[in-house]
Amino acid sequence: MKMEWMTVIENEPISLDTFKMVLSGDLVHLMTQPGQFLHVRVGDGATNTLRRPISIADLDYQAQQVTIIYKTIGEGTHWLSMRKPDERIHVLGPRGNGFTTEHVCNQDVLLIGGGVGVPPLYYLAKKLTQQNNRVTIILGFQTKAAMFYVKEFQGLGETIVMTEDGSAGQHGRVTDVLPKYQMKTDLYFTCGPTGMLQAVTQQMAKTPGYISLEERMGCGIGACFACVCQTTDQEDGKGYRKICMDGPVFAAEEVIL
Amino acid sequence: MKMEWMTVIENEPISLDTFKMVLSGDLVHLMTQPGQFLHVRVGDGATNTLRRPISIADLDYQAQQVTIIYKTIGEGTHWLSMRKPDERIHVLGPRGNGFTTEHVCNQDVLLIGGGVGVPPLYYLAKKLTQQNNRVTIILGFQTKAAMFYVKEFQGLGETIVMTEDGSAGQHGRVTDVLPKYQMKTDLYFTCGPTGMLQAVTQQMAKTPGYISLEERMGCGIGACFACVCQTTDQEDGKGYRKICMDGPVFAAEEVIL
Amino acid sequence: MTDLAVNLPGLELKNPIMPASGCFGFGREFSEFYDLSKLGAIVIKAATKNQRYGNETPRVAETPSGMLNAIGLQNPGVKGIIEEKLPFLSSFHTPIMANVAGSSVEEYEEVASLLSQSSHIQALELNISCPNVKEGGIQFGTDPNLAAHVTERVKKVSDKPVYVKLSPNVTDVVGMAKAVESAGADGLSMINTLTGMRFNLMSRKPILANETGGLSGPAIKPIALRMIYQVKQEVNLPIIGMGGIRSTDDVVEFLLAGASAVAVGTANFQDPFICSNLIDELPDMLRKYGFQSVQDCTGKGAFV
Amino acid sequence: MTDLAVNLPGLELKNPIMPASGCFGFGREFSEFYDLSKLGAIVIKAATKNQRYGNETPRVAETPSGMLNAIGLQNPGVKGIIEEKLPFLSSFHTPIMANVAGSSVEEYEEVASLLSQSSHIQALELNISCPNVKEGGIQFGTDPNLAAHVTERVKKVSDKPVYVKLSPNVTDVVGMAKAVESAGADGLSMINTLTGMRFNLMSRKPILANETGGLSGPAIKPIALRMIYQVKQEVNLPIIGMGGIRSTDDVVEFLLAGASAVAVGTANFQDPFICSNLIDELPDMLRKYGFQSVQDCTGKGAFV
Ligand SMILES: Cc1cc2nc3c(=O)[nH]c(=O)nc-3n(C[C@H](O)[C@H](O)[C@H](O)COP(=O)(O)OP(=O)(O)OC[C@H]3O[C@@H](n4cnc5c(N)ncnc54)[C@H](O)[C@@H]3O)c2cc1C
Ligand SMILES: Cc1cc2nc3c(=O)[nH]c(=O)nc-3n(C[C@H](O)[C@H](O)[C@H](O)COP(=O)(O)OP(=O)(O)OC[C@H]3O[C@@H](n4cnc5c(N)ncnc54)[C@H](O)[C@@H]3O)c2cc1C
Ligand SMILES: Cc1cc2nc3c(=O)[nH]c(=O)nc-3n(C[C@H](O)[C@H](O)[C@H](O)COP(=O)(O)O)c2cc1C
Ligand SMILES: Cc1cc2nc3c(=O)[nH]c(=O)nc-3n(C[C@H](O)[C@H](O)[C@H](O)COP(=O)(O)O)c2cc1C
Ligand code: FES
Ligand code: FES
Repeated sequence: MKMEWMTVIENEPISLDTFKMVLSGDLVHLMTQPGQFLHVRVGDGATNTLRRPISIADLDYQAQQVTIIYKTIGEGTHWLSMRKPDERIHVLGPRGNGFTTEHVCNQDVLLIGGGVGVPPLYYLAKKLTQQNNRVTIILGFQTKAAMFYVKEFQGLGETIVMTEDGSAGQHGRVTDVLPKYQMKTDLYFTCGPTGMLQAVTQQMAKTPGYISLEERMGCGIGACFACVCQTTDQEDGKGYRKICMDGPVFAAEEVIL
Repeated sequence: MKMEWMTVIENEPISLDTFKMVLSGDLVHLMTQPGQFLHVRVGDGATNTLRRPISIADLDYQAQQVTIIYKTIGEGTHWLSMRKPDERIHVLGPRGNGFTTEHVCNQDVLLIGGGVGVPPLYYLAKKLTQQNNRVTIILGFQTKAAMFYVKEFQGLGETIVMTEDGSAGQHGRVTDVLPKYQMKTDLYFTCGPTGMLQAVTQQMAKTPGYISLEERMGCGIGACFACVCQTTDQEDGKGYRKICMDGPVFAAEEVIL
Repeated sequence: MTDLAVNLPGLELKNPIMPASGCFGFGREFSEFYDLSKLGAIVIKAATKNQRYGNETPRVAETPSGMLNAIGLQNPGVKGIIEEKLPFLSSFHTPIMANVAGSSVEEYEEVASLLSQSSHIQALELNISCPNVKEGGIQFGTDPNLAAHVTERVKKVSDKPVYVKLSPNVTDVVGMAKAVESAGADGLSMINTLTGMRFNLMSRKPILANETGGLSGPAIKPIALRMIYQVKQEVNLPIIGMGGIRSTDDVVEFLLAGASAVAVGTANFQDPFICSNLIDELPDMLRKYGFQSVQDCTGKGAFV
Repeated sequence: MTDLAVNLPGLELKNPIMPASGCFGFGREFSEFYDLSKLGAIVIKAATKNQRYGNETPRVAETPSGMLNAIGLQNPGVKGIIEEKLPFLSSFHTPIMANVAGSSVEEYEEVASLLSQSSHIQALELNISCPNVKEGGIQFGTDPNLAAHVTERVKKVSDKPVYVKLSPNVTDVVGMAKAVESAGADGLSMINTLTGMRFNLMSRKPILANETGGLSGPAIKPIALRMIYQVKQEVNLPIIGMGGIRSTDDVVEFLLAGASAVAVGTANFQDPFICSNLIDELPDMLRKYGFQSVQDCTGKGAFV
């Protein structure tokens, strides 16, 4: 089973233009890694030709539920925001390779998220704390109204909030506080806009880390070559990676941003 | 006010692929003539470019309700059939000129309907009986399973049912029994497939009558010239009529079928 | 204040929104919905020399996010239009552009000349691209030499600005635009419909009596945007953009691609108020995307 | 029993459904969804002489009932395909058609010659119509002489049947079809994508890094049907039809228009099982419309 009509359990706004949706279905048992995404069909099947990739934000195996958090930016996410409990949504997934956490124990781990890059870090933080890591979380938002899940993250580790307009937390960007944490970090994970990822990977160049990329997708399963990025290694046989299949999570030094 | 989001009160199958939908809204007060139609928007607004014309089958001014009866033949009517009570549907209308009944009193009137041409005759029959006409109704259906509203019509006048496969009523077409009623008819009204209309108007050539036409429509308001038909009168200034605006009801001898 | 005004040859538009030819009749039906004085301009249905009945029905069919039409230029003839249709329309305070069609160069000339003499008309739109008329219309629209020729001849007999309406059914739309530019066109209208077809599965016949028809609506929007963008880079004429517009986002997208104003066709059928609504909503939308005026937005989507 | 089999040059199809080139990769990803042996045939992604990275991202954008793509022929090169991709695919019991691309006649020849020597390949599809490659691809597809020339040269070096994939971005598709017919083509694939464009309103830039891209999906279906219908009347070659197919009704419509078999592209992205489902549903649908076999249905939509 690779896809399913999942049932909407909950779909509520949690901050400015941001919704939390809980879905239930058998597919949940296949969802193993934080950082994997669901390829969600939107619209009535006719108008919208392409599915929308949305990250897994949280999982509850017992209840067979998966949580996604999405920002309404266009037609597809707007359509998602209109769904009501008990409606069903067609989900293909889980897709991609997420954050590998198996061998990460007893370490100082830094999570850096920006905007809609924040959701996948939540389930990641949960997993990491379960494995006895000390997790520090830096979250960047545009403004106070756009903040979400801060309390949830605070329950898992030290959480620093940055807002671009200074309306909450500290004034500035995630990279402004990175120097403070850089030295006491064994490993970092980051997800957010490309500009942020570039800045973060540069500043954290000496620390092993993993980044999660976004790109416009066609198939979401590795067949159409819509979502490629180039490898840093010039000698790499293929020279590229497919974000939907090889990623969306890559080692920080593996691909060119 | 020319259009409105009307509320679905009821939407139930009443026979093979045939649904009855009751809509409520202020627009009902503008609906005056049997034979007028509603130009109904289908789909989520994006996929389906064109509205669907559906005749008024019954009206209840007190409850502000209009009834339509439609057959699910394609995308649009299928979409209609999936609507649930309390959902809202965007309706433009009433459009067109329907059956004029003002001056029809104390006459022997024959109504001849075929398939989805039957619905507009119901409200017409009601009006005519209110005005003390003696109404006889001939209804043609494909087969027994496709029959609807026979009982309702029987409450209004003698009702003859014809089925093409003989599974109910008499075996044959509406035109098979016309000769029997032809002579004692002052006026007839008919609605149904073009082939039926041609046969009926030929057989009833000596009796004044009105026919309701169907054609694929664009605008439904007289602007796009999608729905024209030619006049029989070669001398007619324009030489054509727009079914959506001048019709859908015409005097039997006015237009070429 | 967001400035919606656009000045085009012959057309002083208070806003960039006008109904597209053939989708608004001669205005009367829509005047029952809103005050037509609100419109940037009105483009009326194609005029031919003589009255035409057009094609047999069915004349329209729905397609995914679009529709096909094969009306076949039904119209009362140029004299009928001038006498019966223009007086009513001229009671509104909005410029009128007349759409000129024909089967021969002579017919185009004659129709254009009569229309340009009418004081009610501010500009002509030369419809060399109607795919639904067999006798020749289509050739003018797909051959740059013929297109230039008919443009030149019409320009000679008309003292009103002439916009040439381009067909998308061509290999090289830029070549067509250049040809009519050098022939003296004052502006371009882009795009007309793409030739398409649907079949009725039950009857096993083409749905349209005319077999093929013109595809319009949102489905063709990306093609219209591409053509406008390409032409804007190489041709120095104002472009009235059209093809699937149904929202203010669409309007802005056409402006970015290079349109100076836009026309709305098919969307009038789903929502008769569409043009009026777009005019109301446009100022906010322009502001949202950081534009002070419509003119400010035109062509801003080009890489520099 | 409804007979789904179709015999085309080089391709013995057990049913008329195959994935379209570029929308199915080299099959591996879809083999995780269903058994590829079920397919009428498999058309693999375009091969060029050398490995290509293709265009910058973003490479896709959504449009009303369609999408734009500008992948830019990313592929491991013809040798890479033959060595790494074909062995896996040949484990399925279904014919394979290879899509041949290039920037010069010589490249087409070389790629075609290598592919035609592979025992895993049953036919070639000559992609003279990719709109996303700048160096020349597009010209072959829009100029009948060039198209005939490259077809002739490829036919000489290939002992497998050659299907020529036509571009819809032309004034006269029938002329193109006739040109490649007389150059010896064994069949036609129709249609490739239409060139289109979208803009990002916030960034005021084309969404695609390549600016323009190829429009596919239901939006283009009426154009594909029209072109297939027109070509079928005048050219005596089997046509593999494509353009927006996503239901068995669509399949029947393409057959009526004149296609002998069909390819499904974009619809695979929304539903990876689409080809498999269409194959399951087709017999009932053909019966519903009164056909005994696929062959019985081909071209039946023509007025006689
Ligand atoms: C691996 C991955 C995980 C993601 N996880 C999340 C998440 O958890 N929460 C969240 O809010 N967003 C997430 N995104 C971004 C999300 O996919 C887009 O915001 C969404 O597709 C926009 O769709 P739309 O129809 O609302 O916007 P439109 O702009 O109308 O979409 C048009 C097309 O562009 C694509 N598109 C537009 N923006 C993006 C984008 N930023 N990334 C990829 N495709 C885009 C859409 O998929 C669609 O095909 C993720 C993206 C990727 C690639
Ligand atoms: C004045 C008028 C009154 C009508 N009243 C009724 C009624 O009361 N009950 C009823 O069941 N049907 C009625 N019809 C027919 C009804 O409009 C069509 O069955 C309906 O539009 C089919 O839409 P669809 O999307 O299901 O079919 P599709 O075939 O998917 O529709 C595709 C397009 O074709 C048009 N179309 C298809 N068949 C017809 C048709 N027979 N007439 C007009 N347009 C068509 C549709 O409007 C649409 O634009 C009426 C038609 C007209 C013109
Ligand atoms: C029913 C209909 C009739 C049309 N008639 C004409 C016409 O007479 N002259 C003309 O130049 N264009 C005509 N067109 C083309 C439109 O003006 C417009 O160029 C095209 O439909 C694309 O815009 P849209 O997608 O907004 O409809 C017609 C289009 C439709 C749908
Ligand atoms: C992402 C994508 C990649 C494509 N790549 C190729 C290609 O490599 N070679 C080719 O001949 N056609 C290519 N095509 C065109 C398709 O094979 C097909 O002709 C077209 O998309 C129309 O069919 P559809 O609407 O079902 O997608 C591609 C289409 C898409 C959407
Ligand atoms: S989206 Fe198709 S390969 Fe990644
Ligand atoms: S449907 Fe447009 S004129 Fe009748």
